[in-house]
Amino acid sequence: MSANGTITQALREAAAQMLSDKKVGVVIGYGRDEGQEFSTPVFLRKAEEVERLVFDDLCFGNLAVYLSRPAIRKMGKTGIVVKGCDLRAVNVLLRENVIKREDVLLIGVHCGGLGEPRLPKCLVCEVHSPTGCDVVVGEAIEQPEVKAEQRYTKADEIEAKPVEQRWEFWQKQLSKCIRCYACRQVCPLCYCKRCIIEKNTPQWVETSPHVRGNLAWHVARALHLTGRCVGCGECERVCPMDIPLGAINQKMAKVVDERFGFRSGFSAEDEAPFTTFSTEDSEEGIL
Amino acid sequence: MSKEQQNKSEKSQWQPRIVAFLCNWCSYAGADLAGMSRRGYPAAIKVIRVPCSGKVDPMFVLKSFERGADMVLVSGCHPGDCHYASGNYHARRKLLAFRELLDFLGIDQRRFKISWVSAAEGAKWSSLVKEITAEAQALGPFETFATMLQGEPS
Amino acid sequence: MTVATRLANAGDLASLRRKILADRESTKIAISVCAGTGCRAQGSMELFEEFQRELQNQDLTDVEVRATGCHGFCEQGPLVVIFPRKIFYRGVKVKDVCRVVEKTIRNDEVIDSLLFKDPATKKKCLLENEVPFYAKQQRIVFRNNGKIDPTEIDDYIAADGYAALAKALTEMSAEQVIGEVSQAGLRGRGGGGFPTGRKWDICRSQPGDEKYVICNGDEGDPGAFMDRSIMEGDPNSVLEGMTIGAYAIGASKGYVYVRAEYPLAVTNLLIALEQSRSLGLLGENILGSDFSFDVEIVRGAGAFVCGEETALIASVQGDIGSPQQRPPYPAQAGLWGKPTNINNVETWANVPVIIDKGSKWFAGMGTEHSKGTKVFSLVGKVLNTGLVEVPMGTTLREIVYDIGGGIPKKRKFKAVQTGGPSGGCIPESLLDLPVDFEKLTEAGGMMGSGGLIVMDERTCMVDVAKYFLAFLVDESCGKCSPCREGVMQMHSVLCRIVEGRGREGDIELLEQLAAYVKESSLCQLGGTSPNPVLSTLRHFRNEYEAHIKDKKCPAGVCKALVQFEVDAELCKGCGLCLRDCPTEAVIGEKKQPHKIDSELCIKCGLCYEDCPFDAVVAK
Amino acid sequence: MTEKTIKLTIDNQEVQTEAGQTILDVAKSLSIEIPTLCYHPAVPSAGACRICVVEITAGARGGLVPACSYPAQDGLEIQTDSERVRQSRKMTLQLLLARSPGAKIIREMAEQYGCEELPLERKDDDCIMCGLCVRVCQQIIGTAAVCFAGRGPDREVSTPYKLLSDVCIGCGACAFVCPTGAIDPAEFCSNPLEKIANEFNCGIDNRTPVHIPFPQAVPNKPVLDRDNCIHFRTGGCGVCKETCPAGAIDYEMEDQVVEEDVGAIIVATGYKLFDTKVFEEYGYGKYPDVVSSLEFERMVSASGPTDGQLYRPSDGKEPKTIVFLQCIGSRREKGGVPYCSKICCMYTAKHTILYKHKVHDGQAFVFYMDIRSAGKNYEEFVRRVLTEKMATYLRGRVSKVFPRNGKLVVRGADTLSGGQVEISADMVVLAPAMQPSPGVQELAQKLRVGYDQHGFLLEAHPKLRPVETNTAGIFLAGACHSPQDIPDCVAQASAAASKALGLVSHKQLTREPTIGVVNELSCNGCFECENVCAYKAIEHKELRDRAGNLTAILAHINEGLCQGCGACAVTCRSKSIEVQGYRDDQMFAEINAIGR
Repeated sequence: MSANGTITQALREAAAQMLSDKKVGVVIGYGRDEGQEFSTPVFLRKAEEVERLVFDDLCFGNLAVYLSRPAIRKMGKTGIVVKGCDLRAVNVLLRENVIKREDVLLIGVHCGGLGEPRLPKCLVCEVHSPTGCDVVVGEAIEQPEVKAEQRYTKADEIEAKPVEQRWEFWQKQLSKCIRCYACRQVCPLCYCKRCIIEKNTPQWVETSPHVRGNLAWHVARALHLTGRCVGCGECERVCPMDIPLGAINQKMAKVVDERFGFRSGFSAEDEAPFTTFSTEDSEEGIL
Repeated sequence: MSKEQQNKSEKSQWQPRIVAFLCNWCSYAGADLAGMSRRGYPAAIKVIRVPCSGKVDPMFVLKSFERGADMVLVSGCHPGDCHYASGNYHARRKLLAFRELLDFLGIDQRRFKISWVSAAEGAKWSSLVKEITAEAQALGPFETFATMLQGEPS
Repeated sequence: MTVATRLANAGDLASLRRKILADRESTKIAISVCAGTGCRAQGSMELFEEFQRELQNQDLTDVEVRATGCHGFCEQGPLVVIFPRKIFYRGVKVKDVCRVVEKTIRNDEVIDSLLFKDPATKKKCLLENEVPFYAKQQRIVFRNNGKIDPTEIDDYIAADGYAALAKALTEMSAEQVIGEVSQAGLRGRGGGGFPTGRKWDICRSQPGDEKYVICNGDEGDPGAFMDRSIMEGDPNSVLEGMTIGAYAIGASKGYVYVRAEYPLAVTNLLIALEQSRSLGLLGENILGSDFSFDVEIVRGAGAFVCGEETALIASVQGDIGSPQQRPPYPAQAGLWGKPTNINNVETWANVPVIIDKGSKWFAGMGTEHSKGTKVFSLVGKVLNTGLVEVPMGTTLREIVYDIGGGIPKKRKFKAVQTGGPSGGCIPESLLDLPVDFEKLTEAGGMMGSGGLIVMDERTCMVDVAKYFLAFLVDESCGKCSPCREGVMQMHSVLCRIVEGRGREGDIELLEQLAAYVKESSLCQLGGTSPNPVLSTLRHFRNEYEAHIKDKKCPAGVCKALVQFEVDAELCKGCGLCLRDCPTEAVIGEKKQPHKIDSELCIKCGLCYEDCPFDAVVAK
Repeated sequence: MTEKTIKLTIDNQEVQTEAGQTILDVAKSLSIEIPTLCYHPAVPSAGACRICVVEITAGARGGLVPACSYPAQDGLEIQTDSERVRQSRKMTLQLLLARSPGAKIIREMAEQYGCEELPLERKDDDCIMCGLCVRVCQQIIGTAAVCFAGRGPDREVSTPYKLLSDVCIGCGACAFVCPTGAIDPAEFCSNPLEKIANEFNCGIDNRTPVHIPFPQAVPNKPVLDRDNCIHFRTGGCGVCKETCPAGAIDYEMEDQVVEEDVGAIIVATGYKLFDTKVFEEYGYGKYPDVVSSLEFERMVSASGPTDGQLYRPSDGKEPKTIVFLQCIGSRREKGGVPYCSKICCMYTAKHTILYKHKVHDGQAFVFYMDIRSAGKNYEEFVRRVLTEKMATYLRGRVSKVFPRNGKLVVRGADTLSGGQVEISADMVVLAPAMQPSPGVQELAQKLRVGYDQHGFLLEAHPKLRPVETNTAGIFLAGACHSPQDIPDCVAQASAAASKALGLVSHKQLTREPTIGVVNELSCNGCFECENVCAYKAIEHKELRDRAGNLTAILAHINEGLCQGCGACAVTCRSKSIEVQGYRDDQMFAEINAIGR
């Protein structure tokens, strides 16, 4: 059996264990029915259903997105299968009081990287082995050393362009946006009851898919994710129009890293950069 | 007249439109003092009073550009002097990060200015406004943004 | 000294005494050489060693030579008394020793030249008690002086030493001892004359069990040396007296405060301490009784003021010797704040005799209020200088003339100064005054320590007063303003008078200052310091007026006021004054009347003093 | 000893008191005056000077005894003022006068007792050998640095072998108790206590570690200066504790931080004077006779260090010519302050009048730029100074002040006569600029009150709210706001007081309505707003359904605390918080208005 095979088996046992002991109301994991070209999330309520659990290198989705859903919250304590990148998102949710640590059972999975070819985020992944979980399955994977400049390659690439070209590039990209809000739906950190888009007194962002509104929308999303986005890459992956949304978030992650030495999601107790200040922050550029 | 002259003459009568968000306790009072001590400054500046520089939401800046501002200025109290203790510190952090985002998206950073003017610095206010108005004059109208605004939804 | 075996009880003491007496047949010949400081200064120790060598040479080994304490007749020193007959040789020189041994010791012959010649009767006196100096005396405190060797405790025990202590410890209670001393009427011999019995009783009645007794051997008065002679000559009597006193008062510790200027007294006292301790007569459980008492010697630092009780206590405690305001009196809070009883050396020395012979015997001597005897140090212009112990009531005339042998060089008696610097001068008119505390004080003098300084016509009373004030200016502790300032001012007035700069009103100023110092001073040094001035003013006011008004010094002492001239009729031209004069101011031929050149004359007074024919007169 | 009571009569007054006291104590309790010299309540008595002698007429061995050390006993009859006592005291004083003619206390007492000249040998030694210094050093301080040396008339107080003492802790207790001031520890102490300059008198005189800061201090009580107090430096002394009848001194007391919840704060931190040492040309700090106007004020003040007498600090003589220099540091761009200090012209005019009263034949000059006498009756006051020739006013600046044979030459311009003027003066008085007290910037930042570049605090509005600041509940009064003289300060103080009272007298606080409000429909309960709120105004509000179980915990704003800064509004991603008066729609309306 392949490495994933053993993991699947271990996952099923852990899930069965939890469900039979009534420790959790639901276990969220990945399932793979025939004919699907990637694993979809499954919600197991009873021990018998654990057979549906599977772990292979197509389990892209960030299951943390379901933790903030009221329906799931109503099911009581939740078990969830988390890869390293998913766990970073869970940490942000813990920090923002969306869930309480005692309400969630983390089943960590040692993940060496998914997708053929490897997803870009897995190449620079620093969290192959998740920490702080309740249960961990799979063998520990040796963690390669990731240098700082490797982290924000997409953003660096665009930033290298001169300002006019950058403007042209983004005008072209953003004009493609059809405002389907898939990026919002898939992002675990976009859990607002009523998104700024739905506010019309006053209307912060024009809702028509015109580049004017699109720019405002993507600026708003970038600002809302500054110092929170953990770089799970889902928004870019699901964007039907293939807009390089990850680059914007990577740019803001780079800004926050360089200016405040802050990287999101590594602990549930850290302070989001925009909710605090330091008297020593740089004044450069202020008249 | 040649195009440049035209542009230049156009530019010479053209008045840039600068939106300035002034914190009520320091910069707004400084501007008030400048007035009281009869110090003139160009009318291009359009002042919006806010309780604190920390109250200026980056989206206001974007909205100002959307509404045709050629330059936006946010001015507050000197660090340490803020009437609300830490308002200007939060503003500094958020607005400087936002300016990097604008730059990343290709918007010219020089069109978004941040400054500290205290209630007693009437002189500094008037010289600051003269300076940024001249720069706005030099930068000329914010065409790139304007074209984007008129463009048809795709 | 026999091997020191500790005496377990009074019985042991008595048997030891019997044993000592048995060893010494009374008929054995013993030579007693006076080893008091006075005679030592005249070479009596060389005499003593010579006697020892001579006896060795002539192998008269069974003859004993004894260095004893002061015999009293210092004028005639060095003195030798040969026992048992008590032949009295005076002025013995080393060269006389072989003669004395040869004749008197070996062949019982008397050497006439060494005998004392009584100037009045021109007869030679053979025995000690025939000498007029000793005849009128009654030696109680000096009972052993001159007889025993002070460094041999056996001698003292042989002379009934420590019998009184044994009697007190075994037969008498503390109250009985105090009763005896009170009935005896013993009064303080230091100068105050406070009844000793009452003093002990006050100290005894104070609460607290830690008490001290102190022997005041400071003896600061110039010219007084009786305490010294007692401490040197019979230290054990003082210790026995103190032990009895301590038993009576309930003190466990005693101190003897001796002037550092009395080294011999310190040495003899230390020896006596060692010997009495080894015999169990001092220290733990004396004579087997449950009474323990020990004594320590403290040497004074040379301040006259430390004669005053509170200053003495301060000195013993190691502080500066300066008096404290009283009350509280030392009996209530003295040494280290504890009840302390201080008595003079002579007072302590009287105690064993009183206990031994009983208070009635002691009260038999002396006057109605002043009982027992008093030792006087007779000095000054008197033939027989020395220590005189006479019963209270003896008149001054008897002391000065009968005992003292009158005034040398046939000069006229002028006055006698009693009580040292705190005392006063008594003129010739009061010579028949019986000596006792009350009488002397009435006459403006004071019993004081017992110094008797005889002055003849050639003594200037103003100069005497100045001398004593000068002494007091140096010795005042300087603590209280009246004594520090008042005495110094009085002294400076007297200096002016003596230098011929006396002014009208000086006498009244002196009287005013004297009265003020007398009543405002803190201690008795200040309180009594005006006495010399007051008494000289009272009896010799004319001399003061002479000095002030006529700028003259009748006695020819005050240099600034005197001019020496030679009376041509009287001058025999013997040339004595010419030879003596330090500045060759005297000119004249042998056998011709001499003259004094007043320019050169520095008025030292040598010619005036020495001229056998009194040819030099003071103008 | 049992607490027994004794009965005795003093000056025919019967009194019953407990035993264990001295006659002096009992006399004091009957408020009978007995003179003392070598007595001090804190020091064991010695009965040395004998000035306190009283006469015992019955009950003990009669005669004169010192009241300070003789114990009051049962049945004593005492006369404290009999002829015999007066004579003795008179003679004691005659003798002490002969010894210490220079001692003030002896001279005074001698006069009191009518002493006349006696042909006594004169000395000139201030020390009357009372021994207080020796006793306080040995028995109270416990150092025994000084003691008596020698005996009789040449007895003196000294250190062993007259060498510098290394045990003396320089506490000055001996100088404190010395009746004639004859002893000065600086002469024999190897680590002499530096003299402590009296701050209130600008260091003209000195003060002791325990002192009342200034005559009008409120409360008018002494304070203990720990840095200079010997007890804290070496553990010795402790005299103040022993002599304090109220037992008010406790060395263990520590500073306490007192936290007080107050409704209003009035800042009245006053001013300090410009340090004119920086202007070398005037020579302040270099030449002793160049003084500041505050020092001059202290010197001419009756309660000042020199009891109102004017002395030249250099040689103590009375200055016959005096020059006042105005605007030293004020109205001066470089090196000084640009503003006018407002009060110097008036107090200098006052000083010329005071100088005229003190030194009738004195000559005063005033170098001025313009006389600013803008108060009520101020101009008339200055006019009087000119008309009555109190001083010669010279319009012009002074270029240099330099010494020349004992005098100070003041070289300056006289623009009215157009020439240069040189005045050789005995004393020069500078009128320094007024500046805010040091440390007022830090205070302002703590109180979040604005201040200008000179450090004067900013009023909310110069015309409308002159005594208030931008921070509600904090008011200003006096020179901390700007250079002011006393009338202005008093007026401002009463204004600030009434404003404060106005604030705290109401049950409710009226305040700006511009505070934040939470829209509970859209709040996600992430509480990032709580992290940015500087006033802790965000509270956790629990929402419960009808059955009472918790449905959500949302943010809620406390109206009392919220100051309306809007930080939370910007941080809130779901825009659930808005600041009244600056709502998003209102802001957008303004932006749109500008846009058209």
